[in-house]
Amino acid sequence: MTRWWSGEELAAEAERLVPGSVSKISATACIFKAENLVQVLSALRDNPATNFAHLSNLCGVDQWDRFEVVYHLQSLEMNQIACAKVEVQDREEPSVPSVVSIWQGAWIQESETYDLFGIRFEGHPNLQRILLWDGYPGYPLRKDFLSMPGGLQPGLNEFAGTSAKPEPPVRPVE
Amino acid sequence: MSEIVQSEPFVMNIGPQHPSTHGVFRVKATVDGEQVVDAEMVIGYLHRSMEKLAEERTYTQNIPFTDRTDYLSSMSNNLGYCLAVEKLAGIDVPPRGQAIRVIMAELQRLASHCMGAGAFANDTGAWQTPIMWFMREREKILDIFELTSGARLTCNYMRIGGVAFEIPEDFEEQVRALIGPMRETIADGEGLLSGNEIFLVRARNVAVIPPELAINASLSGPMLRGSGIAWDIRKADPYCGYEQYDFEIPIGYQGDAYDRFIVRLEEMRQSLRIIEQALDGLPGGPHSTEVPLSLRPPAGEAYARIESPRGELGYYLVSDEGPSPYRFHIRPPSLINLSVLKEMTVGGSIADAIVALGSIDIVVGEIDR
Amino acid sequence: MEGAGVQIAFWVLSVLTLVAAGGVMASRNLLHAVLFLIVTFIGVAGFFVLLSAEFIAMAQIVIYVGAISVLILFAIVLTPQSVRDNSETAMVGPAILLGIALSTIFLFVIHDTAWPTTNGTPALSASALGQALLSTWVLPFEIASVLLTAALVGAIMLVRSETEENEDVADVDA
Amino acid sequence: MSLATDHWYDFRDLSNLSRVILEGIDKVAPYELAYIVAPIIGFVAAFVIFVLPSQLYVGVYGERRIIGRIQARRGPNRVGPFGLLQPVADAIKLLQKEALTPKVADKALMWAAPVFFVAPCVLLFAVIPFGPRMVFADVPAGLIFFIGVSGLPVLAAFIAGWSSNNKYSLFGAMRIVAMSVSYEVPLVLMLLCVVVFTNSMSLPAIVEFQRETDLWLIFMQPLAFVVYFIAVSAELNRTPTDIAEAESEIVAGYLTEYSGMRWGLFYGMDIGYALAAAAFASTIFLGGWSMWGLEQWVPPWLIFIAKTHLFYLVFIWTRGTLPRLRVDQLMGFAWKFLLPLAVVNLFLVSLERLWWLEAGLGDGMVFAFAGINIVFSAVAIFLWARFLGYRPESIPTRPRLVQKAGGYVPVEDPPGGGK
Repeated sequence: MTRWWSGEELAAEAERLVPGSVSKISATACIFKAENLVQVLSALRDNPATNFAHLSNLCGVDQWDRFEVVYHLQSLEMNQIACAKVEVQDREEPSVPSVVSIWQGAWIQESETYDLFGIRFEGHPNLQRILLWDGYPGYPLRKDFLSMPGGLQPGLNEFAGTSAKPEPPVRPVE
Repeated sequence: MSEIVQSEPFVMNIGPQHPSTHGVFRVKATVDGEQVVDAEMVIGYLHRSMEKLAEERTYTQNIPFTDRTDYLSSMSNNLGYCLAVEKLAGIDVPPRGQAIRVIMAELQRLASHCMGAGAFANDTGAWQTPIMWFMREREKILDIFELTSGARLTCNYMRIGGVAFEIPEDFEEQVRALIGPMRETIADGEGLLSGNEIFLVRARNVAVIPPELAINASLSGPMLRGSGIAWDIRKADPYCGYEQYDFEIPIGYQGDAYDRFIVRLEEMRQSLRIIEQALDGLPGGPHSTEVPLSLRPPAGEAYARIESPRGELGYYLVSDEGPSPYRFHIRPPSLINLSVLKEMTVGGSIADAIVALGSIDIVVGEIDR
Repeated sequence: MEGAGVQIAFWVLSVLTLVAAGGVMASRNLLHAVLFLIVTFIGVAGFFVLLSAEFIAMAQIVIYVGAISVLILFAIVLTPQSVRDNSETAMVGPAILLGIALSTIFLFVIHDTAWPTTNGTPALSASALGQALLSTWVLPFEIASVLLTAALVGAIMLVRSETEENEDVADVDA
Repeated sequence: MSLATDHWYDFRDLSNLSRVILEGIDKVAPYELAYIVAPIIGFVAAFVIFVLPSQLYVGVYGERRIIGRIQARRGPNRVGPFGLLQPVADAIKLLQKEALTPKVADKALMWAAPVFFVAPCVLLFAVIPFGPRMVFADVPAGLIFFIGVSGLPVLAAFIAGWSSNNKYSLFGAMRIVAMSVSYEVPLVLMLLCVVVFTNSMSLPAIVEFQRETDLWLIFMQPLAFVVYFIAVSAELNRTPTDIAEAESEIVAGYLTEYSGMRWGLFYGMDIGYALAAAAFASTIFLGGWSMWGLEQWVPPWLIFIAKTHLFYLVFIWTRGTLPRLRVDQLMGFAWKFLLPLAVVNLFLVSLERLWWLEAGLGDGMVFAFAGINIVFSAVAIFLWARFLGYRPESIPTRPRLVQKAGGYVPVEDPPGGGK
């Protein structure tokens, strides 16, 4: 069975390798500081105890006040997986160091995250929109991409038909 | 003297409409004569923004979307998504549901590999014959899917907590009737291609991926196993009770297109073994747990992955206790396997590039989502 | 050969050959010129047939249409676009002079040659030709072979790339 | 072969019938009318005995049916009984379709290319002996004629590819020219072996040689037959070597921009050239119209057409079975494999012929030569392939199997050492 690392375990290992790299710890993930992200991730890859040579997954999450970039690191030899995160507060020009230098497999996922979230990955060799065309207005996976009239946001807050209030009319977005 | 006779590199578009791109996928290949000197992929022709759409629908409503990502293996996609939601909400699946899921996922792997191996043979120029043989078997599998779920391609069969319906009465009989002919067809395809001198020179030592690169580039599935890396999530991180079944991981020798092809064929044999074992030990009981229709998983995140026919298919879900996922991310194996496209194609000829692309076994619906 | 059919064939072939030959000179597109040249070759082969020299006619088609024109096509396709087409050139004056001189010589030769006519069909069979080549004309035949071999080797030397040469040097050293 | 009668109802030689018709016309009408009637007779005869059964029913319908059979599907079976009217339906469909010309194409050349492609195909059949006296033009050097004329469609295909102004088409055009240049060499050398052995360049004489010795040249020159088959399928773009039209790589090669009946002409004439090559092969290697005395009882032209169709079936079979070679591998195969074998074979054949002539041996000697040549061909092919590094047994056809997931599993026994 794969060993799923908890946030604390990963944080402890990362602190041992690169002191001062951890910013926050959650139950499932360890949140690193952006400034030494590349350093700690490459240390985690090369360290024989962690050996996270395979970047399983990379994606972004829009948490309204911040963007998270989620990395699922995997070791094929040790059969273990851990979740690392990095947070960006800046919504105008979000920027995260790129990990393409550590894992080549990151470039396509970073491009996709840039395309859909607008997070710039510093050091990415060829950062451009891959799914949408150049000049597409906005970044679709941001939560404020389709702000509806009346300040409503996309996503269900309640199940259809259970609301006491009448549903607001949906008009095309300007 | 070579500067007297020289050729100018020019850009050749392979795709979006091309017989060998398996969908609307485009490779901008810079070629010098017949040699590819640069290759760049252009994707997004089939982008439907599923990750955004999923944020506005309930967890159950999202299952049909997953059908339409990798339309050649909808059962696997259903399964991956349902596993992620179950992990997020802490739902257990009864043993019968798990066994049915395993049978369905393995049948889907067979169907998908039939298409993948056949299309690869087509790309090497074995004009239609292997793919037709494999398609004949695939049709039988799709018939079983139709019998069970009512649909052939977009099955929408898995549900959170189990499967949608009980399997029909003659299901087991039909699946058992399929196994023998399928074995024969695999052996036929192997006899037609694996020892064929032309096929060998076309596929061997073409698009070689060394194991270091395969791991570093996050490859998965037959791409990873072809390079000689023993990695199969069904073994490494068993889900749906895969640990009960006896099967082996096929791995290649040097990571070329030929290795990926023979790995796919062997995987089909192993899938047949799993199906036989699952049918033999099909437990009774309910096929799924009762899950409230208005499912509101606790806040948190979950990443679940399965071994889909194309590799590691992951679903990353974030919940904010709402009725719909706060974030819905698919880790598409086809897209990430494409990250070595340049390494595979540059330096070879156009014909090799086609073989390389065919050996990835891409599905554009999954790449673009 | 006598008869109206032969007369008609002669005039048709003449018009075809001459028009095509004019096309070779007049066409701006070099590829069109080559295609006109092929038509000219075929017309000449037709003349050989009219002269009851079927073997020569077939040799004409095999060698000129099948081999030489393909060679010219290769040469054109492998030439960079800029110098390919039959554009204006500063050599128009000398070319006209040369043309006039050549036509003068041809007209002179045609005028001065006594054209003997014969009624019997000439015995120009393939076996007679072979006998002649390998007995009377054996020395020119062999010299031509050596010349062609030299040309072949020279052509191979011309198109070798530098990497191939380096490989060969390495082979010799090893 | 001496035919028993010259009566018009002796269908063993159809020239009797046409001669009787022409003589009848001569009696009642002016002499010049024969010039008009003769081509009509020839056209009808060619259509009924060759074009209809071969071009339409073996080439279009049969190929699709047989390939369908190979591919576990039905093939055309809707139009008419057993789908027999499918070629007609195809032709009607193609005639209705618009023949598109791209804006940037060289319009004149694009229009002319199908015409150039069709004409030589008709010429090719002029020298093929369908029966003892059934040959349109008995040219003394019919073999050279065939080689020369069969080189012309390559130019037409080049024109088609170039004038389309499409990169795929240009690739197809360059590939077909390069391939034709490469494969003409072993092809001609091997036919030279045949010429040396039979001491003739006339196709009826070669058939006569095989009839007299009661042994087909496929047994006397097996290597020549194999090389001829490979080379001609390369020149004709049949599947193991169809790199000029490689559907999965360059879409349709030089035909990418063609549509409608212009494409139909190329398609039909592709079949026509394959049939011509099959007819030529049955003439040269399979004994032509002779069949060990059977030609006295069965019309020889039927024997000949049956052999042609049989040879064409091999084309269909390979098309339904084999993958396609890469262009550089194909060229390398011609120059490295076929050419040395051809030269060695030519040397051997010349020695045999010289010995035969000098020692004044009888016709029975051909059986000894056949034995020698069959053994030589097998040994030469095997040894030369081994010398060039052909080691099929060293290549694993099954992957390794492991029980436990983990990292990289090194290969203990490196397979093959590469090829």
